[in-house]
Amino acid sequence: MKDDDAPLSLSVPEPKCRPGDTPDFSDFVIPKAGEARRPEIDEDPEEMRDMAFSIVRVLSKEGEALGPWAEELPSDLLLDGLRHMMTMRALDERMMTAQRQGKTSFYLRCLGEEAVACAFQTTLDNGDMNFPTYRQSGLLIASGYPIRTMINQIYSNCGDPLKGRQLPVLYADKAHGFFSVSGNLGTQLIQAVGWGMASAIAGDRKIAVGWIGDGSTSESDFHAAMVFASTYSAPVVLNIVNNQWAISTFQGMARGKAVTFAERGHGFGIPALRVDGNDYLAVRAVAKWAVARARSGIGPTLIEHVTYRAGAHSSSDDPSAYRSRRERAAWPLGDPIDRLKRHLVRIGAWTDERHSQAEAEIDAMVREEQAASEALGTLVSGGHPSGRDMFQDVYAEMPPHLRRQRREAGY
Amino acid sequence: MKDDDAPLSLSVPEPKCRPGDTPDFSDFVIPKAGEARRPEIDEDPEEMRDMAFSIVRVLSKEGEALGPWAEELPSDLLLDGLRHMMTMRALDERMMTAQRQGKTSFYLRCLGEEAVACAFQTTLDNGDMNFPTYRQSGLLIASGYPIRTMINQIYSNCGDPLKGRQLPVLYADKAHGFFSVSGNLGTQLIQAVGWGMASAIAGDRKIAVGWIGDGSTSESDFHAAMVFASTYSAPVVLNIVNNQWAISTFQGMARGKAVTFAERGHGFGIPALRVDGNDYLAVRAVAKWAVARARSGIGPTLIEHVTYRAGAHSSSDDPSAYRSRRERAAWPLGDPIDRLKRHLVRIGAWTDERHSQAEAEIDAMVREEQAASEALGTLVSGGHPSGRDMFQDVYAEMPPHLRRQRREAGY
Amino acid sequence: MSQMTMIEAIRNAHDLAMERDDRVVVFGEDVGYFGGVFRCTSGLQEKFGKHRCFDTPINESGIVGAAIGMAVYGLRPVAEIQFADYVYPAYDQIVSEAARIRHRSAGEFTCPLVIRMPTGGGIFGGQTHSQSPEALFTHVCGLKVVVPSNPQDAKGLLAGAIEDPDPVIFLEPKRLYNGPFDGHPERPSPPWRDHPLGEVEDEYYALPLGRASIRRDGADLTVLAYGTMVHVAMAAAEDSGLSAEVIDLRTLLPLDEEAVEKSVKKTGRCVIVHEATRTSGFGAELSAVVQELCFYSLEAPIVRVTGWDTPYPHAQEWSYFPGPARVVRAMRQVMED
Amino acid sequence: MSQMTMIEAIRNAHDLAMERDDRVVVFGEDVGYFGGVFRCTSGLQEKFGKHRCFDTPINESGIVGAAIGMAVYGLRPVAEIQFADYVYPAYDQIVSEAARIRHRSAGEFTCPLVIRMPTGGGIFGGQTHSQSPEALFTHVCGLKVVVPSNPQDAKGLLAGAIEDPDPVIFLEPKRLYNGPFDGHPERPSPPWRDHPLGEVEDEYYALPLGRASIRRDGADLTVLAYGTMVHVAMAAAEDSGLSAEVIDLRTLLPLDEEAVEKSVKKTGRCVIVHEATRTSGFGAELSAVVQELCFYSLEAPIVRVTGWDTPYPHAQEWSYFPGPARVVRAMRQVMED
Ligand SMILES: Cc1ncc(C[n+]2csc(CCOP(=O)(O)OP(=O)(O)O)c2C)c(N)n1
Ligand SMILES: Cc1ncc(C[n+]2csc(CCOP(=O)(O)OP(=O)(O)O)c2C)c(N)n1
Ligand SMILES: [Mg+2]
Ligand SMILES: [Mg+2]
Repeated sequence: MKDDDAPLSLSVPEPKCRPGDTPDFSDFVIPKAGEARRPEIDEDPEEMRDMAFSIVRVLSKEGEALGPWAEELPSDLLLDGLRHMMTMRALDERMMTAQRQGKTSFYLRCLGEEAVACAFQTTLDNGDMNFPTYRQSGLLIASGYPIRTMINQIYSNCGDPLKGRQLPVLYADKAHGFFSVSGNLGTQLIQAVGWGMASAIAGDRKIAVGWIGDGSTSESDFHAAMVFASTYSAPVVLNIVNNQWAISTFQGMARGKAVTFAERGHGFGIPALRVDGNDYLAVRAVAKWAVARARSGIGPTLIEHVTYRAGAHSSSDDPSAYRSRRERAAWPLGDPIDRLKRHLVRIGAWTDERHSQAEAEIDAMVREEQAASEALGTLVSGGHPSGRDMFQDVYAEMPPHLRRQRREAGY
Repeated sequence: MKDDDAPLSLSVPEPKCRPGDTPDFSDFVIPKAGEARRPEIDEDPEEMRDMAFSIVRVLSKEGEALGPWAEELPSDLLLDGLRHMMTMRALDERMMTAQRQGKTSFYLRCLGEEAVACAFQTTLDNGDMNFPTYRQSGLLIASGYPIRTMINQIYSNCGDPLKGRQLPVLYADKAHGFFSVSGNLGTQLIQAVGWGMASAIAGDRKIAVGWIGDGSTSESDFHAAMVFASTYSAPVVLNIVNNQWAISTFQGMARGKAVTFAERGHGFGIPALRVDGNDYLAVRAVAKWAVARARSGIGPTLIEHVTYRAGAHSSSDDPSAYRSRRERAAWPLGDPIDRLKRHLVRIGAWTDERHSQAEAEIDAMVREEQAASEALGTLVSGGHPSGRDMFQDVYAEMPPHLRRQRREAGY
Repeated sequence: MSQMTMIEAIRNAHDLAMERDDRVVVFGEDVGYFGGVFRCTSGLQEKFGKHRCFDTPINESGIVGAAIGMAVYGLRPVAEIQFADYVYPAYDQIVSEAARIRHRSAGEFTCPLVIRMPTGGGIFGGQTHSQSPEALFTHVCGLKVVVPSNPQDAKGLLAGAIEDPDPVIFLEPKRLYNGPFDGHPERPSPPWRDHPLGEVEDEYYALPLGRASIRRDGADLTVLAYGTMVHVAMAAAEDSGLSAEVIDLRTLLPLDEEAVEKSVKKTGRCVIVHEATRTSGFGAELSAVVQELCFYSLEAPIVRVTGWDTPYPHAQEWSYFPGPARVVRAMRQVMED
Repeated sequence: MSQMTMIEAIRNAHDLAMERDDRVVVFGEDVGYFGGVFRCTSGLQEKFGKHRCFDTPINESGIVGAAIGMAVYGLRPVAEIQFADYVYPAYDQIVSEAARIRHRSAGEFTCPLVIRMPTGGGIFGGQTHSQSPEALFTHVCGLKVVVPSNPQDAKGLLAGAIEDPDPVIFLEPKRLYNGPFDGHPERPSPPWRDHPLGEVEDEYYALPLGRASIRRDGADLTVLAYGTMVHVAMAAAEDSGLSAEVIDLRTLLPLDEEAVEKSVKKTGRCVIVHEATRTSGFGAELSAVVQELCFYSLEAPIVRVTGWDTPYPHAQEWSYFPGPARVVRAMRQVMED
C-alpha cells in the first residue's frame, strides 16, 4: 500500500502464462469430486454464496461418480451423452479440415468444451429455448439436429436452411430450441430473459436458457440481463461458459478483482453456482437443478461452467501467438470425453474396444453426411442460394424499393 | 414454491406505499448511530461484505456523534457544512419559485439530499473531478461556486457560462471539479473511471468521483463502470445516491432481488459501504475513507447513500400521483439540516437564534444574487445568448458547412 | 367519433389493441402505475393487469432486448422509450438484433415489436429532450419508421404498427401531443379540439404503413414533411400565398415514393422540411430520391429546411426550430429559381 | 520512404504519435499483448509499456466511455473497436457524450479522441464483419468522420485525427489492409507493394482533415467515392473507357464541398459509390449536396451505386458488393441520359 503522496499507476491484469512461460494453475483451487454440497432449489441465495466459490464436480480422476450431485442414471443415457460429445468433436474436426481445404470461409470449434452444451441440452423440455453463442453447437447435436443440415449451413450450399446468409455455425432452429446465433456478443442474454418473461406473462411452462462466454460477460448488456432477471425473477438459466480465453485475452481481464464469474450473481440476489464444465455428470446435475428452479417459478440461476478452450478461437486465430502451447496439457480438469468414457468403462457399460469402434462409426457417419452435403455444394462449388434470396426476409413482405433493387441487381 | 406443472406467472415488484396507503418503513433495518464498524482502508473486500448490509451512521437522534466513524472536527468546518446545506436549500426554493413564475423552463431540487453532495465535496482536493448527476448541485455550493453564476445558468441569460445551451442545473465547471452534467442517465460513471485511469496512466495523484441515482444503476453502462474500475483498480469513488425513487418508479425496480444497491459491488471485488445519506458526519467520514483508498492506489469503492427525495422529481413532476403525501414525514432518517443543526447546538457551537438568523441572511444573500442575475435577464426577458452562439463549440474550429448555416440563420 | 388529443388517441390505440389481442404487452420506464411521463399509457395497468402493462428498470437496451425476446416468443410487445434522445443505449439491440432476426434466421424467427418514443423540440427541453433521430433508423434495413402528425393517424398507425409482422420505430412528435402546433410560438397554441384530425373514430382501426397523405393540394411546389413540420408547412403555405402541395409522409421507411414522385412531377419544385439536423438527415434521402425519380421535371434545386447541424439549444430554441418563416423563404426560393 | 501495407502504415502512425506525444494512449479488445486481430497495434505494448497500450474487457461502451474520461482528463486516447459492426453498444457514448461535450460545456471540457474500426466487406465475413456504418456518424454534429483508401493517407490522416481537438471516427476499409482491392475478386489481389500510394514517408506527418483528393482527372463525369470504392471506381473508369474524374473524399464530415462542386460543375454528371446500404446512406447526403450546389450544371440524374438494402450476406457476398461492373453501368447511364 503506497502513501497518499506517491504517484498513481495503472494496474493492467496479465495472465500468468504467455508463450514461452511454463503453465501454472497452482492458484486454481479445485475441490475434490463429490465435495460440493447440494442446496435445495428454493434455498435463500444469500445462504448459497459459498456455491459461487466452490466447483460442483461429480467424476473423480478414477471415474467414480461421487457426492450429492451424482444421480442414478441409466447407462444408455450416458452412452448417448458420450456419443453426442464424440459426434460434436468429429464434426468439428472434419469441418476444420474442410475450412482449411477452402470449402468454406470460416469455422469455429468447441473442442474441449463439448460436455457443457451436450449435457445441458438433455435437461430441457420440448419448447424450451436456448439463446446460444457460436460455441454451443453441442445443443443442436444433443437435440438430434441433422448433421447434414449443419454442414449445409457451414457450406452455405443450397441445402442451407439459412440460405447462405450467415457465417458458418451461426445456426438457427426453432423446433430444436436453438435461437439464431448473433455475431454481436452479449445481446442474447437479455433476449433470453425477455423470452422467459413472455412465457411467464403467457402463463406458459417453458423456460429460456441464456449462454455467454467469460469475455462477453464484460458487455454492458450482461447487466441488462441480470437486472431484468432479478427484478422480474424470470424463468431462465443464465450460463457463463468460462473457457479461460476470449481470443487473446485471458479471463482475468473480464473478471477483474472478483474471484469467480459466478460471483456476479451476488449483486443481484441471483443464486450462482460453479460447475466443472468438463464433467458431463456435474453439468447435467447442476443444469437439472437450475432448470427446476426456473420451471417451478422460483427464479433465475447463474451458472459458471469452468472449462478450457482447447483449440484456437476460430479458423482465423493462432493461439500460439498469445498463450503457451503447453497450457492445454496442463489444464487440470482434463478432457470431457475421456472423463465420461472412463466412468462408463468403470461401471462396466463401455470398453476401449467399443470406444474405438464408436469413434470409427461416428467418423464414418460424419464423412457420409459431409459427402452428401458436398454433393449439394460447398461455398466455392456446386449449388448456391442465389443473390435473389438475399432480398427475401428483410421484411415479411418485400417493399417496393427492395423489389426495385432486386431488379437492378438482375434477379 | 409451485410445482413443475403449474403455469408460470410474471412477478412485478411494487412499492409498499402508493397514494392512499399508509407509509410503512418497518422492514427498513436501521442500525444505531455508531454501531457500524470501521474497516481499515486496505481491508480485503471479501472481509468487508457486511458493510454493504449495514448503514454507517454517526449522528444519533439526540445529535451526538458516535462510534468509530465519528471524527474530531473543528466546529467552524461543521458550520460551513451547515451553511452549504442551508444555501443549497434556499437556492432550490428560490429557483423553484422562479420556475413557477415562468422565469425559466425547468428546475430540479435536491431537497432532503443536501448532505450527500455537500459533505462529500469537502473531502476532495483541488484538481479532483466529480462526474455528477443533476442532483449534485451541492458539490458546487460546497466548493464555493458563485450562486449568481448558477442562477445565470438556470436563467440561460447572458451571464450563463454555458451560453444558454443547457437545461437548467446541467452545470459544468472545470476549476470546481464539476464535469458537465449529461441529460442521458448513466453515461458519466464509466467516464469517471476513464478519468481516474488517465490520472493513473499519467502518474498523477488526482482521483475521480462518479455519481449515479438508484434508478440509473439499472443502465447497462453501470456495468461498464464496475468492470473497468475492477479490472484496472481505478482511483475512483462510485456513489449511488439511493433516494428511494426514480420519477414514479420505486428503488425496488432497479434493485431487484438484491437486498441493497451496495451489494452490486460484491460481484466485482469492489468494497461497498452503505451510509446514512442524511447524516452529514457519516457521509463525510465514509467519503474520506473511500477517497483515501483511491488516492493511495488501493482501488475503487462503491458507496450507497441512503436518503430520500423529499420533493418532486423536477418542476415537471407531481409525486402525489404515485406516492403517498405522508411518506416524506414517515421517512426514518430525518432531515440532514435539522440533524447537523441539532449536533451543533448540542456541542454548543450553535443556537436556534443563530440558526434562524443564518436562515434569514442566506435567504437575503440568495435573493440578492437572484436580483443581480435577473438584472442580466431571465429565460423570458432581458439579455440572451444569441442564436449565433449556438453555432460555436460544435467543433473547436467552425467548418464551412456550419458557417454557411450560420449565415443562412442570419447571424 | 370522439375528440381526442394525440395522447388520448395513442392511449386508445393501446387500449383497443390490448383488448383484441392478449399477446399485446406494454412496458417502459414509468409506463405502468404512473401511465408514462406523457400519460400515453395511463389506465392500462389498472385495466389489463401488471403482467400486460408494467414499469421497467431504467435500461433502454434491456427494454428493447427483453421486447425482442418476447416478440421471438410470440407476444406483441409495445415498448416505450421515455424520450427519443434516450434510445441510443438500445441502438445495438435495435440495429443488430430486432432488424436482423428475420433475415439472418431465414424467417425461422421473427421480431414483431413496436418501439414508441417522443421526438422533436419546441418545449424548451434542451439538447436531450428535443432530438429527432429518424435518419438513424431509416438507414437500417429491416426496420419500419413511422411518424404520425395528428390524432387520427396516430391511432390508426399505432394499431397498424402493432399488427405489423416486423419491428417498427414509432416516433411521436411531442409538440403535437396536445395540439397542432404550427411553429408560431408567439401565437396561442391551438388545441386538437378545433382541428378536423382531432376527430377520431371510437372503434379499432389500423392504417397501412408506407402510405403518405396529401394534406394540401397545390400546383406551384411540393413540400415534403412529417410530424410537427406538417403543421409548420401548412402554416407556411398559408403565409406564403403560394399554391403549395403539402405531403405528410407518415411512414419514412418504407417510403411512399409513388406519392412523392407524382406530386413533384406535377409541381416541378420541392421543399423538404424536417426538424432533425441537416447533414445525413432524412431530407438527404428524400432529396436523392426526388432527383432520381423526377430529375427531368425539376425546375429548381430542391431545398432542405432543417434543424441546424448543432445540438438542440435551450435558450435559442426558436433560432433552431425550422419555423414557418424559414419554410416560406425556401418556398419563395424554389419559385424564383 | 518505405513500402507499407495499410496495416503497417496505421501501426507506424500510432508508433510515431506515441513517441512524440506521451498523452497518446492506445487500447481496445486484443490490441495490447496480441497487437489487434488485424495487427494494427502490434509491438506498441512492448515498446511503450502496458500503461500506454493495453487490452480492455469486451465492452465497446466501456472502451469509448473510458476514452472520453481520458480525453476529458487531457490524454489523447486512440481506441480500437474490433469491427465497425460492433460499435453500436458504444453509440450512446459517441453520440450523446463525445460529440456533445465541447458544445454543452461551452468549451469548458473537450473530448479529443480517435475511435478506429475496420469497415466493409469482401472477406466473406457475413453480416457482422462487413458493415459500413459511416452514415450513422455523419448525421451526428460534433463528430468528424475519416475514411482512408491507401497507406499514405492512412498514416497521415490517422496522425491528423490524433492531433484533432475533436472526436474523430476513423474507418479503415479492411479489404484494403493488404492491397488495393479493385472489386475484381476473380483476379489475384494486388499487394500495396506495387502501388504508388504504398510508398510511405518514414517521418511523422499529419494530413489535414476535410480535404478530398482527386485520384483521376476526367472530363465526362465525376465519381464520388471513399475507401475500398475508390479503387473500384478507378477500375470501373478504366473498364468504361470514359474520361471519369474519380474523387476520393477521404473525410466525410466535414465534407470537402469545394472539391465536389468544382468537379461536378466541370463534368455535369455524377455517380456516387459506397458499400453501405443505400437508403439514408452517405450517398444520399452527397446527392443532396451535389444537386444543391450544381443543379444548373447537372445534365443527368445523379446515380447512386451502393450496397443493397439488405444485411451483408455470406455466400452472396459478390452479388451484394458494388463492383466495377455495376459502377460502369452507372457511368454509362449518366452519360446516356
Ligand atoms: C459486440 C462484439 N464485440 C466484439 C466482438 C469480437 N469477438 C468475437 S468473439 C470474441 C471473444 C469472445 O470471448 P468469450 O466471450 O470468452 O467467448 P469464447 O470465444 O471464449 O467462447 C470477440 C472479442 C464481437 N463479435 N461482438
Ligand atoms: C438514458 C436515459 N433514460 C431515461 C431518462 C429519463 N429520466 C430522467 S431522470 C429519470 C429517473 C432517474 O432516477 P434516479 O437514477 O433514481 O435519479 P434521481 O432522479 O432519483 O436523482 C429518468 C428515467 C434519461 N434522462 N436518460
Ligand atoms: Mg472465453
Ligand atoms: Mg432516485
